[in-house]
Amino acid sequence: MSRPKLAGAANSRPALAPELLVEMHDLMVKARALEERLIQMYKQGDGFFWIGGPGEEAFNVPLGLLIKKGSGLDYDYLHFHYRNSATLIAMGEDPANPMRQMKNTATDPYSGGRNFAGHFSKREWNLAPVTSPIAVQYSIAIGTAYAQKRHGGEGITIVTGGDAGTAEGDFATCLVWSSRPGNELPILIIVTHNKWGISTHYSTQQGPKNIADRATAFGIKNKTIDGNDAITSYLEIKAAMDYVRKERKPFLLEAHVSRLYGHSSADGANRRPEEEDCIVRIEEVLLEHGIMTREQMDAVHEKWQKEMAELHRKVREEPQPNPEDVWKHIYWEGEGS
Amino acid sequence: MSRPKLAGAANSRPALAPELLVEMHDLMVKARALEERLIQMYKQGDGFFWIGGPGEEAFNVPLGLLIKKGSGLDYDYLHFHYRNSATLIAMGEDPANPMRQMKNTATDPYSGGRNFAGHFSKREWNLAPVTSPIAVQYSIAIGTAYAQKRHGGEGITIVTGGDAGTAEGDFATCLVWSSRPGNELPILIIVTHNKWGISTHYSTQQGPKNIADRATAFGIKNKTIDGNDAITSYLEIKAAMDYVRKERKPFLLEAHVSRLYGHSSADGANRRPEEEDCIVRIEEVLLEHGIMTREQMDAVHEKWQKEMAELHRKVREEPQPNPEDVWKHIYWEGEGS
Amino acid sequence: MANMAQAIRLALHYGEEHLGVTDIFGEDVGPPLGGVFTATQGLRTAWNSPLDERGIIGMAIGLAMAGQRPVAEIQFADYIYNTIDLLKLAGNTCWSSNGQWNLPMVVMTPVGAGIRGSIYHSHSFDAVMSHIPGWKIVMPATPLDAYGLMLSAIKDPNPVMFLPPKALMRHRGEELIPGEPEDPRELSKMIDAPVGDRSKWKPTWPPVEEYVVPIGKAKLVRPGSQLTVVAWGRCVPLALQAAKQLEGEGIDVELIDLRSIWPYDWEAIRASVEKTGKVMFVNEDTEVTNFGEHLIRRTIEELFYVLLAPPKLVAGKHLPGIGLADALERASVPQVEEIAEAMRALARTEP
Amino acid sequence: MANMAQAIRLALHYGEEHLGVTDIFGEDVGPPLGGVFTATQGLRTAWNSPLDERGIIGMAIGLAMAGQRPVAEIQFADYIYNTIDLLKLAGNTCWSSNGQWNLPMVVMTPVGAGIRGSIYHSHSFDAVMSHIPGWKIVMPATPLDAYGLMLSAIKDPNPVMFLPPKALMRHRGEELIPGEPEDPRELSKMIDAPVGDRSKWKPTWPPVEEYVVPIGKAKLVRPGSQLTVVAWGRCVPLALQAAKQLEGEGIDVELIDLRSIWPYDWEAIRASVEKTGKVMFVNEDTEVTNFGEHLIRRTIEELFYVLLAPPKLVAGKHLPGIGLADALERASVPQVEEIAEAMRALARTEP
Ligand SMILES: Cc1ncc(C[n+]2csc(CCOP(=O)(O)OP(=O)(O)O)c2C)c(N)n1
Ligand SMILES: Cc1ncc(C[n+]2csc(CCOP(=O)(O)OP(=O)(O)O)c2C)c(N)n1
Ligand SMILES: [Mg+2]
Ligand SMILES: [Mg+2]
Repeated sequence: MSRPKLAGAANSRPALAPELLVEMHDLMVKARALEERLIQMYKQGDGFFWIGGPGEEAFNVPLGLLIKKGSGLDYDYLHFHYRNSATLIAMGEDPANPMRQMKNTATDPYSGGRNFAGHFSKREWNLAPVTSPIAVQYSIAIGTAYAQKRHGGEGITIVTGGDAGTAEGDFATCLVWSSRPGNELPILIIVTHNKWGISTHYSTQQGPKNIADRATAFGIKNKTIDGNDAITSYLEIKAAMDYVRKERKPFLLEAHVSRLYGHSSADGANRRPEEEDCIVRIEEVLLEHGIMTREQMDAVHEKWQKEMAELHRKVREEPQPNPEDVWKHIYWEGEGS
Repeated sequence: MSRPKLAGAANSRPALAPELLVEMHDLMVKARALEERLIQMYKQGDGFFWIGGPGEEAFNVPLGLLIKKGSGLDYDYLHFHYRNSATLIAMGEDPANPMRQMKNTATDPYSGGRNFAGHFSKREWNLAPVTSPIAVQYSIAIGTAYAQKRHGGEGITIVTGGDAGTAEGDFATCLVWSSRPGNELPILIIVTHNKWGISTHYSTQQGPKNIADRATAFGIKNKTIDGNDAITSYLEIKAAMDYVRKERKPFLLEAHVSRLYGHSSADGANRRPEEEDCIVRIEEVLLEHGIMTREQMDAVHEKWQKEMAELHRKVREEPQPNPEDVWKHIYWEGEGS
Repeated sequence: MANMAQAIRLALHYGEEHLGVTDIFGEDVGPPLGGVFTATQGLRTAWNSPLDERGIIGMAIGLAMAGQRPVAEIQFADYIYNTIDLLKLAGNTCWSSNGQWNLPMVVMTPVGAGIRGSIYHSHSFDAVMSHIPGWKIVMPATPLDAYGLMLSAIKDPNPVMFLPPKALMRHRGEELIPGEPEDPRELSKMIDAPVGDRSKWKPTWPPVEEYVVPIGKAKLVRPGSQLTVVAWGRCVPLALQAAKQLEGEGIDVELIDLRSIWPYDWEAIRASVEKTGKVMFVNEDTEVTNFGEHLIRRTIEELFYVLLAPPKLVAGKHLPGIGLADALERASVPQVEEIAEAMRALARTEP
Repeated sequence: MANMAQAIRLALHYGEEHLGVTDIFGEDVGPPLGGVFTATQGLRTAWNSPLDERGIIGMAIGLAMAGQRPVAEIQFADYIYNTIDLLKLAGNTCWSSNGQWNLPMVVMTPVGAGIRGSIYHSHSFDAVMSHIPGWKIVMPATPLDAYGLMLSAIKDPNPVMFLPPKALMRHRGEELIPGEPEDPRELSKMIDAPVGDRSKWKPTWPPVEEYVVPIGKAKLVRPGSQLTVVAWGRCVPLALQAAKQLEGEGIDVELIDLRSIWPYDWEAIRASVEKTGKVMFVNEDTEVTNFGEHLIRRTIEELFYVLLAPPKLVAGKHLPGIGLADALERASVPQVEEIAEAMRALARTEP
């Protein structure tokens, strides 16, 4: 049995407290276990289609931890794309819910069995419905950000999307509207750059060396970071968020991440060995600094895999929607608005 | 009667030959006289709506002179907006034709009395139909440019549009598609920046100090120039065009220009004294360098005003379209394609 | 008597002051212009946007998500066609989220021909819009209806598309908006921005009152016994003129202004057709896959056996655009004569 | 026997080699994927574009202006809705320029439900498209028709919208494309890209021949005497199944596959309705302002007095989306049973 290395043995201490690293690791592994379970559900016929975020945990978990979670203008508004499961897990979401959506059960709290996996929506957390059309969230996010600009306080708007989608006009719309002179918006514009749009490599389609550079002409602060490094991610997201919260101005953060199981079930949802695994990366740090042992980490993996398998069994038994449900919620059925 | 000053009396010689300056002046005045006549036509009830380019002559005339005019891939493809009359005049267009469109006669060669003033189209000159929807020409121009990239030679694509319109996603589309790695397009992307979109000032809506800066992130060469200076315009258009023709790569040229008669007849089409007049500017140079006298220049104005009045009288008599003409040209009626 | 642009302005003012409207925005909507049709002059919450229709609709959706009540304008319906995906999204957000999110937003965009607007200031939008579920869609034909429908649109917790006909924007109504001064010159002095420098101008608002035209309720414009004509937007006054022409010929037309495209007042149509046995639908959108064709289908489905003649559609011709020249425009969208002729033919049809 | 994806691929190959096609492009259209439905694998002129539908349509228009012959793909029709303004522009360019410019371009975009595609992989597009003048619009229901219609689309000097039904992409036809090998396994070996590394793969093209399905010509799928059913796209095989079910009940259905939405084969519809006196239109687009309603209007206008029953529409429900769960999808778009039931009801109707 290996023992933790002495903390002093490492070159320099990690920039984040050990407890936080242990928590982040736990959430990253949990999120990964969820996604791997979702893929398994697909492969076992417990769902028609899988798309999700395995490979983005090092970025998406700290993002979730740093979000000001709640409802209304004082909290962060979230306009995510379909790879943000780890952010939800870090925010405390019950992993049974993504499974419900995967299996399109009537109990799916995001869409009632209507939408694809990864298409979250949670109004109590200001989480806008994830949309299938790529990049439209960039055009919509300016609206919540504008309301928050007027409202003041510390609530901000956070929007995420992929690299290929920045070719859509909506991404430019976001830059234009976020930087109107005198109306600069408190918006954190995120691009998770995994180098791919389905089968098409970024380098074959887009000229910008860094996508973040596109913000410069608009006077929008920006940075490109290694999103596979959980510590870097945490620190850079925090710095960017602090700026947006305090200055009430936009920031564009581009994070390089991995697409660990390909695009979606449409291209097989199999592990891609050529992609770097951010969990391996944080585990190296944890090991090197003697924060966790291999055994401890293995136990974390086991715990969550077991938990996910159990949840899967439970969700499998939940009811499917009824045909007449299609007529519900065409218009608002709630109180007031 | 004043005499030309001796050329030597000026501080330094203009960077363009006197003959060219005289020609440019002549064309600028001719284009201005055309636009002022079009406005008069509107005010006299010989047309329902006026929009056009008075105030952009110092930029648009040299543009017209430098275009490789003709039909097919070896010549320049032109995707203009509705303020490019001076470019057409410099290319040798008969000013009766814009008047025909103003009066929506059946003889209007651009649209057969169907479209607004300034909405030119001339296939023999590779001049694509000017569209009313702002900025869509930026999304279309990439197509002719791509064909020319493949074809080789010296033909390029030229697209123009206004400052406000750069907020549309189509402008970003143009930047993205013009700079695809390995597929950089031979396209001269022009923005004529008059600071206004109808009643809305640029400075209230857009962050970029120079619109041209937006090209930088894409690796697209770019420059912002004073488009009210005819000599600067000529030299900078030529430099940009030479680059695009030879290197087969994109260039974004932003030119500051004046909107001398407001946006359109919708806001009165009256002379705006606060806007600089580029003809006054070139005339100062011509005078200062003794290239033309005030009298000679006055004669030019008079000549073209008279000519335009005559053309107006002629066009006024031309027939209007017939009701059944609406059914023509829904589909291609020509030979082949 | 306010014209339609003024009526909309008054409704938006009422909305700002009493119904929680937070943002009235779009291209040239704020000062100094106050909208290309002056419909947003002097409003407290009006502001100018970048020239970007996708941003405008996206902003409206986002504002609505954040609990605001926006009224967004697309300057002309002709320029809304690059936002259809966002309109569809606004229409499916409540449904897709299984009822979690609602979007209390209004989009206003002037529609139709009749202003010598040529190809890109003449588009109708009711046909395409009616094919987008999740929205409510209204189209006033009088200033008072514009006022009352705008109030309903603002109050509705769902996205509402408000389609004022361009050609009617300057038409004066015959009814006073509650609270409006009797003399239109007085109204103009109070709320129309001056020509020239407006930087110091402020409107004086008349104390307009709540007046609601419920969404989904048609209006009987003219009762009649021989045939039913259902029109909307600019075609309402045209059909009314035609109906009046026909009076002298002994043809008695019942004219219904649909006012709401979706949901629409089927009961009003049904009751009238059951009485007359003959029906004609009139609108200026192009005629292929036209909303009037939906109404014909429904009529056929539910009223086939009371019909005394085949239902008729009078609509815009299936053409790529509306030409600028007078003859071209007149040949493209319904004119009084064409409507009157169709009424005559329908009246004459023997079962 | 090729499936529809293969048939399209063969047609595009024929187009590249014999009809001057210069560019086949769109998201993931080029190597390595060759299209999300494999319809563009191995083609010489296929290339990948940025993820930008507006750029794709703009590029196609520009290429066509420059004398090229592009076939542009929008990956799913669900994602074409931010380009409607550009589609309208493509449709009015010839008309607006008074006949100067023509745009020989094809846009291909897979439509419809039936692949468990949830809200954004289930959209139909024929209704909205049919409301855009200046285009021709085709929708194949079999691989051979896909082949023949694509050849027509490529040859046409005007913009043509090619709408293959997603759910039929992998369906094998019953007819051979001229020049296609008899054994589908042989065809697959020749033209289907291998799983795994494709960087060195090249297709071996069978010597397919010119075979044209004229735009505007419907197909009689099944002759019958009692009622006419006009369907298109995925509803053709569904209606055929339903018709076969009804054989045993003594109901004799004539089934017409419209194939071209615009221009459409009115003569075929007219002749059949004159024979049967009863007609039903079946398609999966949502039912309000649906192209089938246009056909009903025309039927009513021209054939009212030969009708023995009110014409019927069977179409998608007017819902904001198609839900992922089986029950939701089945409740939203026409299924065999619903079509059969509608046929029964129509057959039973007594005049
Ligand atoms: C508007 C639109 N076009 C096309 C698609 C099909 N599509 C789904 S994901 C995808 C690639 C997205 O790539 P990127 O933006 O880099 O995000 P990633 O999936 O890599 O996270 C495409 C083309 C879509 N969903 N929406
Ligand atoms: C898509 C679209 N939206 C709105 C309009 C209405 N409109 C016509 S011109 C104009 C302003 C254009 O400003 P800019 O791009 O700066 O060009 P300029 O007129 O100043 O040359 C607007 C908003 C339009 N024609 N097209
Ligand atoms: Mg990506
Ligand atoms: Mg401008």
